[in-house]
Amino acid sequence: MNAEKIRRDFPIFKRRINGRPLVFLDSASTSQKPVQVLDAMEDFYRNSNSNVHRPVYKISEEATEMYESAREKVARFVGARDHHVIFTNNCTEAINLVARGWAQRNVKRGESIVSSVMEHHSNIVPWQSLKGATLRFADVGDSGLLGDLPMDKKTRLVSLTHVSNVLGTVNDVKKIAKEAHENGALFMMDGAQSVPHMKVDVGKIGCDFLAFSGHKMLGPTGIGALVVRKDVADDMDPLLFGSGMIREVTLKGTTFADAPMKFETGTPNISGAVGLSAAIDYLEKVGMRNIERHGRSLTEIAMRSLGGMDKMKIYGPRKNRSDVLSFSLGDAHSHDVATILDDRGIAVRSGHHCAQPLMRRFGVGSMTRASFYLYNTVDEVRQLAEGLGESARVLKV
Amino acid sequence: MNAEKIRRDFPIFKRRINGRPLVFLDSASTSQKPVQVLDAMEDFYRNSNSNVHRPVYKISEEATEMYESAREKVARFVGARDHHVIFTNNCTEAINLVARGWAQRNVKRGESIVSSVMEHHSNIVPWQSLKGATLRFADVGDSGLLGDLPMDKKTRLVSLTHVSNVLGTVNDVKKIAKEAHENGALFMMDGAQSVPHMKVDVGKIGCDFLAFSGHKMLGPTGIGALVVRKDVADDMDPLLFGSGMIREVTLKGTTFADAPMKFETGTPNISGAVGLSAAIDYLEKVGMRNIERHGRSLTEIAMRSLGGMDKMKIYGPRKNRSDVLSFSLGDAHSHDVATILDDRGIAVRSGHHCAQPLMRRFGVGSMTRASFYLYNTVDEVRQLAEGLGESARVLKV
Amino acid sequence: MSLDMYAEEILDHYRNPKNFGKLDKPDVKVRELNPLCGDQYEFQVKVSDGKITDVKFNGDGCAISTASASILSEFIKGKKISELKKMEQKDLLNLLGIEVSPARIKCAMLAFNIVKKVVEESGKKK
Amino acid sequence: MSLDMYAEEILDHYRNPKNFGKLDKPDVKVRELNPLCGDQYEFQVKVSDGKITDVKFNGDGCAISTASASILSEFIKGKKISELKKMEQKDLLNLLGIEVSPARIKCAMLAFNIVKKVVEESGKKK
Ligand SMILES: Cc1ncc(COP(=O)(O)O)c(C=O)c1O
Ligand SMILES: Cc1ncc(COP(=O)(O)O)c(C=O)c1O
Repeated sequence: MNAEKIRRDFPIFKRRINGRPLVFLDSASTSQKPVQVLDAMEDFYRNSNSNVHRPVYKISEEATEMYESAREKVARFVGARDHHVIFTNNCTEAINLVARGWAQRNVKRGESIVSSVMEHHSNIVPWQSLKGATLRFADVGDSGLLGDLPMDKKTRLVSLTHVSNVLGTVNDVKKIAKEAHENGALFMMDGAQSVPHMKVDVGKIGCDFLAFSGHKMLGPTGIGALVVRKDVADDMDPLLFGSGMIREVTLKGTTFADAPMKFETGTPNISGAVGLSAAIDYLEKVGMRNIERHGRSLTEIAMRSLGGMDKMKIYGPRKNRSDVLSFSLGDAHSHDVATILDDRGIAVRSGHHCAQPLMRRFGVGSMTRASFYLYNTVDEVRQLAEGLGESARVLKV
Repeated sequence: MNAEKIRRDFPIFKRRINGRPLVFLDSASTSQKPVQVLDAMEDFYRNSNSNVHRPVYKISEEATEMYESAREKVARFVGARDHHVIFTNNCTEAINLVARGWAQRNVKRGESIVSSVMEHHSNIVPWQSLKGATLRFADVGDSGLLGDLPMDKKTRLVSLTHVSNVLGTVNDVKKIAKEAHENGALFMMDGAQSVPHMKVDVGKIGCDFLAFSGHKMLGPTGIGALVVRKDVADDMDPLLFGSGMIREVTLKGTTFADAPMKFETGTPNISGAVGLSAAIDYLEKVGMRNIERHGRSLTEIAMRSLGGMDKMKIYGPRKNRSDVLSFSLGDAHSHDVATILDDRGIAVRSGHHCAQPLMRRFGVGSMTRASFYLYNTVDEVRQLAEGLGESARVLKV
Repeated sequence: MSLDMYAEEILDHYRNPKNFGKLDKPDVKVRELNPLCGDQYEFQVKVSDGKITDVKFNGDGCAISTASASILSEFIKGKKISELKKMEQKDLLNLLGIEVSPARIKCAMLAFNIVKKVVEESGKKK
Repeated sequence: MSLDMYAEEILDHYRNPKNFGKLDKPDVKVRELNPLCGDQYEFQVKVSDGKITDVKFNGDGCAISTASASILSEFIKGKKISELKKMEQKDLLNLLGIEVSPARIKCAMLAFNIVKKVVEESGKKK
């Protein structure tokens, strides 16, 4: 894998910030897009743009075929055989569909849902919004590893992230799925940070639900997916109601279409699905194993070079971690560090990373985070370290 | 307004179907996109792509500015001053937000919601999904005009379409809003078919809620909006829960952000908003009055030329109608008519148009529908009439 | 060219469908709807000695779905259930004798799916 | 260049904020959070004769928001409430004496918004 060559497919890297090339270290928030993805969407709009699902004329036949084959591609990409793929707006909406569609109906008062302190808000707030169910949180150790799951026979659902968007922790989801199933609970996996960065196979892991977003995996904004076991989907209500998800509508009432249609309503984000499909092609051409290896290797280099800095605190496990790296530079505020890095064209994220419970767990208000992807280079890691040196000087850390 | 000149901005019109130019008469389903809209999205992805709302670095500043100025542009476009603009996936999701977020909380058992027989499924099924509220339907007359509203002091919400997507009927929404308010009810307007085709001003009409989709107004798929009166929004729950819509998250519970953020969660469709903003620029440059006049004039020409055909039945009002035209050609099935037209590159819609109650009202299973927009020409109307002549011959009508 | 779908024979079946109507006391009946377009048919059959001895269908749809229903009704009448169980999509397409465009394949398959269910139900009737 | 925001004076206020802490029995206190970043401050003041006679603030945030809070606390101390009511965003930006980048304007404005509320509440205390 050659990151220098890959970069050439990403037009944004021609961009200059304050006269310097953009060093984009915020892919965990959203990834950049290769020209192949942009071209696929252009092509759709220039040649086949039309609505789907009720096609009679040629271009709507094409649009339907493009939309449905994107669905099949997503299914293959995550190893979904006994699972439906439901397109959503993003990962967050996918989790809401599980909360509102499945949990509301299947988790009774006194029964519990297990989540954790390392979750993204999108995997916490939907469960809090449910009436009846008790919400339990697994803790996180000082080293960033997931603690024991507070599970018992009344647990109906375990909803955990595969990879922490802050700590880079890679949870042992196969073991968790097994444990959940042994307790009679289902396992919902937040794949927002894993699906873009490593090979994820819902069959092998044993996910009953998998949620993720296209925009973090080279795809466009506005498209995500919920992958759900087919027999579980039979036991699920729709989250949204309207056209497309119906079988027959009368003034008295409505019968619903079969899954996955039942769970998608209104005109879908067709170009979004087309773009996501092209993104998967791109990822598969590079190879998920290569992408994972590259990300881990950059992270190791970054840990070594940042780890040597004065007053630098790095969060998360030392080993077996994904390609996000959060840290604090002395008592400097993450916003100030990020602003000084931005001056050199280095884009990192600052703030609470939509993980306030985790911030509280580590006794901080915010962290600075660098995250890597297939287009990042060792030289960019070096620039990050240099920029942090300057941040320390400017902020008198 | 010069449709021939406008067409040149729409790359899809270079497309050939069976060796003939595409005659696209299905804009009521989804519109084609001008190069200006495609370029705006490209530009976003090539230069500023990043996540919004928590910006510290340069390109995320730009992305946030683009996303939020799209929101302001939508607000201006529909005359929203005392209203918030909430971005959604499409019109259907916007209506669901009203159902789940406002009506679920404010319409008590025994109180009613008034809709009509001419509504799109997306303005029927969300209300059916509510528990408690009674749903009442205004009828539609033989001429396609809306009947009396079954309203009383227990009516809390009147939810009607501005323009019928089948009959082209333009409802007197200003009067309806007034009537609703006099009864102490709110007025929700489905603007899916009006906002793209005429000047809509929520202030002047007196809408409490307005829902519409970007993809029907030259914008991309995956973006729509709910426009909601600010004080009404104070009385509304979110539809979806997660990141972005929060103020503070703890393991015990969550406080929400202010509107409109409270009603949008997860990473939004940023490029979708950017595309919609460019679409509004395009529409405003051509001028909404011109677009409306052009559509009405093509519709009149079509009514005259189709009206003269043997065994042709045209649905909807004779006068004061928008630019959709539904009809039956003898006992021929709409799919067969559409297929024969498609053979000549003419794209029309067939089927129930997501309006099964209306089909039943007119005693048919389906209709054929031609719909016009700013890029359609008189010559295309002529081709439609010719194609229908051939359909009659082939199908032995 | 999609126009080729409207062959003389297809239109004949459409204008004058075979076995259209209802049976007196059917042993099996199956009704199905294509939710995308609202087309729907009901098939009714009589079963005896492992055979479909009589068949009628009713309902409403386009030329392609009607012709498909009509042709299938002719095809299954008098046939052994065990034989009909082996029927595949491509057999129907052969029977139709036209090239069905991808947009219309669902129309053609509506009656096929109904007949498959009819056969299955009939099998249970002994 | 955003680096220019980190002027000597700003960093001094950040490292050694003025009026940091709590008052014994404040007449008014207002706490605000920037939900986008989690930064938050509480301002406490004593009011008498239509004047802010004492002020302390506490909380946590970045250099820009801390400096802004510190500078504002100095500015309002001893001032007439009627005068403070006229204070606008641009007055704060003048006080800060730096060019705040659009990305960080919310940081600067957190304390400003709190102080606006403090002034309003104090007005009611007369
Ligand atoms: C009147 C009306 N309402 C609602 C909708 C639903 O729009 P969308 O599919 O974009 O959600 C449509 C689209 O066909 C419509 O015509
Ligand atoms: C672990 C995790 N879950 C969920 C999400 C939410 O994704 P989206 O904003 O695309 O809905 C994110 C995105 O930051 C994430 O990192």
